[in-house]
Amino acid sequence: MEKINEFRMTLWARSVNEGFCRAAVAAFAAQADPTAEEISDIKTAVSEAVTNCIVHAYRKADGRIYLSCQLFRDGRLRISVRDAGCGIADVKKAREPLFTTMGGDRSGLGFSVMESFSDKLTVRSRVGKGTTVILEKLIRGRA
Amino acid sequence: MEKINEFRMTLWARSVNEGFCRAAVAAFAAQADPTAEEISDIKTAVSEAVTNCIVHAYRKADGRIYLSCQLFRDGRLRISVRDAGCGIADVKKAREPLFTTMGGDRSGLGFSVMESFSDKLTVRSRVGKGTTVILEKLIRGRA
Amino acid sequence: MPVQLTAQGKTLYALLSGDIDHHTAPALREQIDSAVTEYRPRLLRLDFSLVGFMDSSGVGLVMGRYRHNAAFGGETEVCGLSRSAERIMKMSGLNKIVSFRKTAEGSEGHGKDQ
Amino acid sequence: MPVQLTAQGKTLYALLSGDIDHHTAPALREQIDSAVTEYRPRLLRLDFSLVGFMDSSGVGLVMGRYRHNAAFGGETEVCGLSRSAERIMKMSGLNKIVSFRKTAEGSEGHGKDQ
Ligand SMILES: Nc1ncnc2c1ncn2[C@@H]1O[C@H](COP(=O)(O)OP(=O)(O)O)[C@@H](O)[C@H]1O
Ligand SMILES: Nc1ncnc2c1ncn2[C@@H]1O[C@H](COP(=O)(O)OP(=O)(O)O)[C@@H](O)[C@H]1O
Repeated sequence: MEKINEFRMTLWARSVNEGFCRAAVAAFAAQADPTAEEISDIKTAVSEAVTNCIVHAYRKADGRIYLSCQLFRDGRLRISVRDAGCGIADVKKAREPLFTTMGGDRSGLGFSVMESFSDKLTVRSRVGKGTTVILEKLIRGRA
Repeated sequence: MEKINEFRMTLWARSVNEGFCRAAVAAFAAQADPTAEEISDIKTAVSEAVTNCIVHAYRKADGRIYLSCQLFRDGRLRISVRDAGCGIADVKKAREPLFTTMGGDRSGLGFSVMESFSDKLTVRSRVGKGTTVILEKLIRGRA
Repeated sequence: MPVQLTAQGKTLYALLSGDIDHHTAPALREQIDSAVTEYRPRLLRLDFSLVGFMDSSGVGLVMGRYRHNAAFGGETEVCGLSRSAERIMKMSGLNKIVSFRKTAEGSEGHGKDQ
Repeated sequence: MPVQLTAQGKTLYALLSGDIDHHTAPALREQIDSAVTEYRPRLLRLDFSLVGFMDSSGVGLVMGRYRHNAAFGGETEVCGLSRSAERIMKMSGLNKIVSFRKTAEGSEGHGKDQ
């Protein structure tokens, strides 16, 4: 399927950028004329993926988030959120609902929310190398 | 002055991305709590710079826009809009109000607007290599 | 709908909305020009009250509509500009050939028919 | 102001607004907890009606407030969730320990004092 638009972004892994990433992806998705619900779903999934880079991948250290978006002719939006952080040893376990290595205010629902608010979630990770989360969402739109 | 946040973005030089770039920069600037007028000024200047990449740098050909933003502790926002397009032979002449090589619907006011809506405008260009426009704006904010 | 066109007597009223930039201007241009060609108004009033954003593409849009309408003998008037849009329009000198009003029902009295 | 706190009798009412995420949650948490510590309400009502966005950080926020308030013997209630926020809350099973209402003045009748 033909790609009709794309952007790639590198940004600092700081919590203030959680809202920025959501807004950037939402502004990019706008060209496909999404419904309010589709935009809200996309923002939710992106927020979880980006937050994980900040909270888990780099902990308190400085790091970069690599965010890219591709829009295809059929309305499919592909969002990639990558970090070069600590990586995940057991991705299957990490994806289980309520599983968290963090306790405190983390609910362990990040991956479950990404899965539930997108059409497809792919997670690739290598310990010590980093993690790539790919979210796909079909924008049916208002038309 | 200490840099407190930054992003770098590569995107396609297509007119649909004019609005996207404005929205992305506005969302980034939001962390400095700008006034509505400051945000509107920033969007206006960015829109002119990005449009020039699409209209002049690459004409109808495909190309990439390189957009980056840095925010400094004192509220200064530095926006760089770069293309790898045709370049500008005479930057001084190009910056004159109402000068345009395009006629039609272009007014020749792009650089004048960038200058008037930002605090500082820097233009570097090399024929056949491309153009970099740097916009600086101090966000005094609502505080 | 980025422009709503209403003909009233000899006046054609164009209520623009949304963002005006190089991406959105062509569709606005075409819609306004085809209405002008059809109605040949004595006055074309471009109302920017609902425009959320405008860059220098707005200058080309107004200038082009002024010319197209003038070719049929009509006058063009602009109203409802934001402070920022007015600043851009004034940089172009457009205000010397097109009259600017505060609002559609403005009391500034530049127009002939109010 | 992302949270507006009002004490009324034995009820502490927290009207949240804006975006709730990992970045904004800590300030909300602190403000609500310090009000709870001060007023020791019998009921803490978290109203999400004005929240524009919420991700799974909202679960931790509610869960933590439920625990903190329970430590003083108070109950916690949530209202005004968007469809999406409610979906997230339910994924956590929070609805089994905290009562969810449609609106602040809702007629679902889960609460004791209405
Ligand atoms: N980008 C990442 N880098 C390293 N570890 C991660 C990353 N994303 C998720 N994890 C691991 O997967 C676990 C589950 O993640 P998630 O479902 O988002 O829940 P939560 O963020 O609430 O812990 C995390 O606790 C963490 O151990
Ligand atoms: N990124 C660019 N690449 C190549 N040429 C450019 C670029 N930006 C501006 N120019 C040149 O400078 C001229 C003046 O630009 P500007 O003031 O923005 O007015 P306009 O875009 O209305 O022509 C343009 O007509 C063009 O010749």
